Amino acid sequence: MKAYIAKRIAWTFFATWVTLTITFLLLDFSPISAAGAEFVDQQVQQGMDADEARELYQEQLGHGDTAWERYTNFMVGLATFDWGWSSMYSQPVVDVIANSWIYSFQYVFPATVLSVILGFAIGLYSATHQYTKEDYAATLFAFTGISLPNFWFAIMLILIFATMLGWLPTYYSTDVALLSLENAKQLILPVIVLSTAAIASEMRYARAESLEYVHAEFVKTARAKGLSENQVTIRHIFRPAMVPLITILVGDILGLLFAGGYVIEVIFQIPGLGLVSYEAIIQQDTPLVLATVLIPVFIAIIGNLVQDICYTILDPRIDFGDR
Amino acid sequence: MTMTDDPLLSIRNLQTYFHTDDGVVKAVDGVSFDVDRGETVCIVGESGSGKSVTSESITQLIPIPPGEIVGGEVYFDGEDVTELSTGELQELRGGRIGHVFQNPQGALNPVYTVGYQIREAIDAHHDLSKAEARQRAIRLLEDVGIPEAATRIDDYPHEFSGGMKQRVVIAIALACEPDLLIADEPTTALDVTIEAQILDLLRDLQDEYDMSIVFITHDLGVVAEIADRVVVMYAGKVMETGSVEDIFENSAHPYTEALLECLPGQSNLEPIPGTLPSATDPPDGCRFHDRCEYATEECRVGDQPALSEIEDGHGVSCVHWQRGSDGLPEPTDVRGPVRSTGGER
Amino acid sequence: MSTETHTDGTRDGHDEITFEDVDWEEFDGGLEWTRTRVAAYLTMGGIALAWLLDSLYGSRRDPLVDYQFGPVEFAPNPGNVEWLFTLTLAVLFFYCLVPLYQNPRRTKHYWKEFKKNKAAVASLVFLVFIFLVAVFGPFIVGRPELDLANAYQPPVFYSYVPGLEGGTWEHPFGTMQSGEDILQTVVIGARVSMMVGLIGCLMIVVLASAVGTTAAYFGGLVDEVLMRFVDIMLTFPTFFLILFVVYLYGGDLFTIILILGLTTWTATSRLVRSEALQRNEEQYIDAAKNVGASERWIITRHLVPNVSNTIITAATLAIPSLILYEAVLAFLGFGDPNVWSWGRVISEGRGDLQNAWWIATIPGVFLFLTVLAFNFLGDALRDALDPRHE
Amino acid sequence: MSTQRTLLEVRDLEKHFSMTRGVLKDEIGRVKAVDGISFEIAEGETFGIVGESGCGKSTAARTILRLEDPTDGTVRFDGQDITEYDSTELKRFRREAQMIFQDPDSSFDPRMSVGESLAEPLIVHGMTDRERRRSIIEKLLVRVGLQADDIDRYPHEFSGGQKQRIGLARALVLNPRLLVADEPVSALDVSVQAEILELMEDLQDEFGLSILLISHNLGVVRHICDRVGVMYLGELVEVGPTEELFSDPEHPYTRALISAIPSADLSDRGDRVRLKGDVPDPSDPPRGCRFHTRCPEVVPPEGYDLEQRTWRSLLDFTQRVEEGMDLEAVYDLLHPEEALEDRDVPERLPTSDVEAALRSEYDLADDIGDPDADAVFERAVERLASGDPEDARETLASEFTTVCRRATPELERVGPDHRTACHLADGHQQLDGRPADTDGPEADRLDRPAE
Repeated sequence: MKAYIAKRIAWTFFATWVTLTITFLLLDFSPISAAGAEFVDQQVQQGMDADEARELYQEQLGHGDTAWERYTNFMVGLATFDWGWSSMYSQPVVDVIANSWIYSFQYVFPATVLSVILGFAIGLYSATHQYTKEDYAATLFAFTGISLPNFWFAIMLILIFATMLGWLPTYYSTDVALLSLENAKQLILPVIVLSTAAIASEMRYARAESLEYVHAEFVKTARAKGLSENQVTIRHIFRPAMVPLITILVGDILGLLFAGGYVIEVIFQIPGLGLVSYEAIIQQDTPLVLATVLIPVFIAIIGNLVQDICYTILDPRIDFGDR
Repeated sequence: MTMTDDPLLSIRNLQTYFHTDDGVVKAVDGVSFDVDRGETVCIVGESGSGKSVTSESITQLIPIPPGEIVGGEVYFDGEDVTELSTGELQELRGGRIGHVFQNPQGALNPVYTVGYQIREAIDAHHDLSKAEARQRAIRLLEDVGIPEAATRIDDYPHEFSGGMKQRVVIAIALACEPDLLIADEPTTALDVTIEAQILDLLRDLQDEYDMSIVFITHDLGVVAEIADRVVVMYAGKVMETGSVEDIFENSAHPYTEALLECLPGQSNLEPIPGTLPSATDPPDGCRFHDRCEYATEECRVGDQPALSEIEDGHGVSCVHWQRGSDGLPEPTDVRGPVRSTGGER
Repeated sequence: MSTETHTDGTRDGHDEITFEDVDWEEFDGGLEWTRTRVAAYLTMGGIALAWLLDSLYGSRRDPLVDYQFGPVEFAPNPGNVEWLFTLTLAVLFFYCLVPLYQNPRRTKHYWKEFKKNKAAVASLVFLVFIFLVAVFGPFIVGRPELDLANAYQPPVFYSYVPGLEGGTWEHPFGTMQSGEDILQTVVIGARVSMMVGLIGCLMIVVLASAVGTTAAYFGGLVDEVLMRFVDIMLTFPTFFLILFVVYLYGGDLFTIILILGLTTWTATSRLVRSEALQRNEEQYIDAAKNVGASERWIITRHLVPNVSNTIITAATLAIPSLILYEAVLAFLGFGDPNVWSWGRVISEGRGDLQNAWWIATIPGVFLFLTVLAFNFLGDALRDALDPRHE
Repeated sequence: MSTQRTLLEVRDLEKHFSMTRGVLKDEIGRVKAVDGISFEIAEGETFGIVGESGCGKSTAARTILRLEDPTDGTVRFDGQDITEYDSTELKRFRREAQMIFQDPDSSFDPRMSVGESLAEPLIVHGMTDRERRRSIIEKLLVRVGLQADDIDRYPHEFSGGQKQRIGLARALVLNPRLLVADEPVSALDVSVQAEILELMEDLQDEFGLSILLISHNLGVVRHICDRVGVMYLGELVEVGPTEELFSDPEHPYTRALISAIPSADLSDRGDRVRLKGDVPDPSDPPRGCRFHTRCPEVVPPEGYDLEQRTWRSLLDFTQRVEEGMDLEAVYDLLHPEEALEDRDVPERLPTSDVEAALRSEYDLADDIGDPDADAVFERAVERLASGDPEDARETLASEFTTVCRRATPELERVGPDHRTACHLADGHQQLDGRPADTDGPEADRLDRPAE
C-alpha cells in the first residue's frame, strides 16, 4: 500500500508536469504570446521608462528568445513561486493571489460543506425511498438544479431578493469585516447559488450509486441479521456507495464549485480569485490569468491524489499492483 | 421456551403480491404449510414459482413497496409474525430466524471484514463486549468449518472462495443460535463437490444447534438429500406437500411427477411441454392445467383446487387427486410445437 | 456434406431450399452497398465540397442566393459555423432518423420504453419546437436590429405602471436598451444554442468513439497512453481549460465551438472504452467470430452498434453542459461579439434589473428550459437504451 | 459408435494465459487453463467434458474451435490440423464446426432481430440473396420448435429456453458436422433443460452431427453423451464410455464427483465421498498429480503404517506448512481471542500447547497409529513452535512424501476404451498403492464405486 501511494505521488508529479507543459504550449503558440514582445513598446508608449519596462518584461513568466529558454523560465518560475508581475495591480502575481483568496474561500467553503452534507443525505434518502413522492420531488429538484444556468439564477435571486424585496444587498461590499453578521448576510445569495447546483449534482450521484446497493444481496443479508433500517442504510448502502462517490467529489464537484464561484464573483463583485481572473482577462494581464487558471488546476491535482488515497482506505478490494 | 407439539412455523394462506408497471404479480397466492421443530422442509419449484418470495415473506424481507403481503398469517412459535411491529420483526430476524441466501458472492458486504459482519449480527441481538463478540465470531467460523478461524476473521470477503463465503454467510445466520434457518438456494451457485460439503455442514449444524430448516431449491436431487418434508410450488401455489418419501416414491400431483421425470441423468427424460403461465394474469382453475397431460374441463375452471389430504401429512392440489382409486382420465396430448408466447422476459 | 432433404410444404421456389442443401462453395463474401449508404456518403460529401468551395471562392458579404417570399426572406450567407451545422444535421438525419425509420419494430420498442417517461416526452416535444425555431426561425422573424426609438419596450401584457399603456404585440417579449426585439434575439439565441449543442455533441461523438474504441481495440501501450492522457485532461477543471483557451485563441463562434468540442470529449471516451471492453466479452461476439465473421464485421455490426447506445446517451447528456458553457462565456463577455447568444442577452439585462427585468429574464427562461429538456431527454434515453435495463 | 471414422482428434492441447502487470506487461505468472489434453470424437458421437468451474473445460472448447489460439498441441478435424489453418481455411472450417453458448441472454446481439442474427452466418459466408436467406431461416425456426413468424422478433421477447432453441438454429444454419455445446442448459430450469437436451438429440440423429458437450452437470452428461472425459485443473483425469465411467469410475476424483451428485434416490442419502477444501489456484497448480491436495485416496508414504484419514490430515498439515505457516499463524491458533492489532507474538511458543492446537485443528488423535510418523509430526511441531517454519517444512517434505506428489500420472489404459491418470491405476502401484488399512466409512467405499 505504501508503494501504491508512492506511485500515486510520482504520477501526480508527472501529471503536473504534463499539464504545465500543455499550458506552456497553448500559451506559447497563442497570438497573445506574440504580443508579449510588443509589451515593452506599449509600456514605453504609456510613458514608462524603457529600462523599467524591459525590467518589467523580465518579470513576465516565460519570457525568452528561444522556445526552450521560454519553457525553462516558465517551469522554473512556477516551481519557485515566481509567477510574474501583474501589470493591472502593479504587484507580483503571488501577492495578488494572497490578497484575494480569502474572499473566495469564505463562501466556497461553507457552500461545499453544505452541498456535500445535503446532497448525500437527500440522495441517500431518495435511493432508499425510490418511487415515493419524496423521491420524485428530490429528483425534480436535482434536474432543476443541474439545469439552472447559475449566472441567470443569481440574477433572478438578485431581482427578487435585492431589487424587488430589498432584503439583501445587490453587490458585495468589502467595507464590512469578514467575520461579521453583515458579511454573512451578503454571502447568503452567493452560497445559495453555488450550493444549489452542487447539491443537485451530488444528490444525483449519491442516489444513483446508492441505488446500486439498495437491492444488493448483502443489504438483504444485513436486514436478515436484524439490523435497523438506519443501520442498514448507513453501514450497508451508504458506506459501499462512498467508494465511487469519492471520485466524483474531486472530479465533478470541485470543477462545478470553482466554475460557479467564478461567475458568482463577477455578478456579486466579490473580489476573490474569480473576479481577479475576470478582470485580468479583460485587461489582458496574462501572468495573472495564467495564475488564476492554474490554481484550480493545482487544487484539482492534489484533490485527485487525496481521493486516490481515500480510495485505498475505503475499498479493501483495490488492487495495489496495477495503476 | 417450552417445547410443544405445535409447529414452529405455520404459514396460512399467505399471499404476497408485487405491484409493477405491467400489473399485479401474484408471486405467492395462498400458500400454506407447517414446519415442525427440528425438521427440514424443502420448498421446491422452478424459477417463477414463488418459492423465494414465500421464504422472504416470513420475516418480511421482500421489498415493500413494490411488494405487499396482502393476506394470510405466518405463525412463528404461536405468534402471528405479520402483526409484529418493525422493532419486533428486527428482533426476530437474525435472532430467532436466520437467513442464508443464494449467491455467496453478493451476500457479504465487500468493504467490511467477515469478522465485522458476524459481530454485527451478534451485536444486533446481544450486549457483548468487543472481545466476547469476537470470540463468539471465531467459534462460529470454526463451527462452519473455516480452518484457522482466528486468522481468517480479519480477512475481507474477496479473500475467500465461493464455498468459504457461503460458510461465512451461514455463520452470520447462526450468530444468535436461531430456532429456524431459512436457506434460499444456498448451494445453487456452487460446484457439486462444494455443494456436497455445504449440505453436510447444514445437516451437522442442524443437530448441533437444534433448529428447523426451511430449504428452498429447484434441484430435486438436493431435496432427496436433505429434506424431511417437501412443499412443491408452481406459479405461486402449492401443488403438493408431504414427506420426502411421499413426494419421491408416491407422488400424487402430475406436476411433481413431471418434475421427477425431467431430471437429467435418468434413462427416459420427459420434458414438460409449454411455459410458465403469466404471473400477472394467471389462468383459471389449476395453474398447471395447460401443461398437464391429465387435464380435463374441470381443471380449467374455478380456483386452484384445495389441498386434499391423501394420507396423513400428504396433501395434493389436484382435481383428480383420487385418480389412483377411481381411474385416470385419458392423458391428452398437449405436446406440439412450442408456442412462442414470449410471456417471460 | 449431408444430403438429406426435407419435404416441407412448398409455396414457392425458394421454399424448397433448406440449410443443408446449400452448396457453400459457390459463395464468397462481399460488402453490400445499400441505397442509404450511397445517399449518405453523397450528401455529406456534397456539403463538405460546397463548404470548401464557399470558403475558397465565396464572397463574405453577398449571400449565396436571395429570395423573398412575402415576409420570409431566404438569403443565406453561411459562415463556417453554418456549414458545419448543415453537415451535423445531415449526419443526424442519416445516422439517427434513417435507422429509426428502417427498423420500425425496434423503433417501436424504444418508443414504448421511452414514452413511459412523461417528462422526457414533453422535453422531446419542446426540443423539437426549439430545433425548428432554430433552423427556420431566423428566416421568418428576422434578425434583431438597432432601433433606439423603441428602447425598453415592455413585453405584451405588462406595463410599468398599472393602467398605463404597456407592451404591444409588435414586440411580444419587449425590447432591449438599444431597441433590439427580444423575440428575435431569443430565436437567434436558440439557433446559437442548437449549433453549439449539436455540433459540439457530434465532435464529442466522433472524438470519443475514435479514441475510446482505439484504446479498447488495440489495448496495451496504445490504451495506456491514450487513457493516461485522458486522465490528465480530466484532472484539468474543464471550465478553466475552456476559459484559458478562449482567452488565448478565442473570438468567433466557430472557434468557441471547436474549443468546446476539443475540451469536453474525454469523459465520454473513457466511458466508450470501458463499454467496448465489456461488450467485447459478450457471447454474441464469440458467436459472430465462430461463424467466421471478420474483425471489421464484428466491429461495425456488433461492437459499434452496441456501444452506440452509450455514446448517444453520453453525448445527449453532454449537450446541456456545452450550451451552458457557451452561455457562461457569452455572459462574461468572452463570446462572439457579433452573435446574439442567450448568455449575452442576459448579460445585457444584468444592469437593467431595476427598470427592465424582462431583458435578463426571458432568454434565461428559454436557456433554462432547453437545458432542462436535454437533461430529461438524456436521462430517459439512458433508461430506454441501457441494455442492462432489459 | 466408436467404430466410425474419427472426426475430431485433439492431441496434447495446451492453452496458457499469461498474467501481466504494469505498462510493460511483464509476465508474472501463467494460468494453465488447459494443460495437455487428448481425446477424439467419432462421427455422430457425443463426447462430454465434465469438471468443476475453473477446470478449463470452456477454454478447451474455445481453443478447439480456434476462438482462442492454442499454446501448444494439435487439433485435427477430418484429418487436417486446424491449428495450422490460415484465415481462408479457418473460415471454411467455421462452416463445419459450430458452437452454442451457455448464457442465452448474452449470446444474441440485443439490437438484432432473430432473423438478422440467424442470417449473419449466411451473409458472412456470402449468401447475398435475401429471400433465400429468409426462407432457410424460417424453415429452420420451425425445425427447432419455434414459428416462422418469430423471425422478426427480438431476443428479449423470448424465454431462456426459446433463446437456446434459436442458438441451436444459429449453430445449424451453416450445416456443420461438429457442434460444440458449452453448458447449453445450465442457465435453464430443469423442465426446460430436458426439452433442449431432447432437441439436441433429435437434431443429432437427423443430421448425423458429432457433439462436444461441456458441462458441470454429470446428470446432463450422462444423459446425452456416448463417451465422457473428466477434467480437473486443466488436465483430463479420466476418459471412458459413459456407462462404464459412471458404473466403474477409476479415478478418485471421478468417484468423488459422481458421489457428490445429489440424486433423486432416497436410499443413499448422506452416504457419500466428500472432498475437502477448494480447487487450487490454476496459476500455481500442485506438483505431481494435481488432485493430490484433495484426494481422499492419496497414496501413503513408504515405510509408514497409517490410516487413510490420518494420512490425509498429515498431508494437509504438510501442505499448510509448505504454504508458509509462520509463528503468527500458530499464535492465532493458540490465542483466537486477541484482535489482530493488539497481539504480541513472542519468540517461541510452548511446544505442548502448539501440538495440542494443531492436533485439534487437523483432527489428529493423540496417537496417530504409527510411532515414526508421530515422531516426524512432533519434530515439525517443535520447529514451528520455536519459530523455524523453514526447518519444519523440510522435515515434513523429506519424510511425508508420496508418489502422488513426486510424479505426474499419465493417462493409462484401464479398459478397452477407458483411460485414467492416477497412480492407483498404474500397474505397479495397484497392490501397495491402495491404502492397506481400509476401515471407516470413507475407506470402505474405495472398492465399491458409488452408484
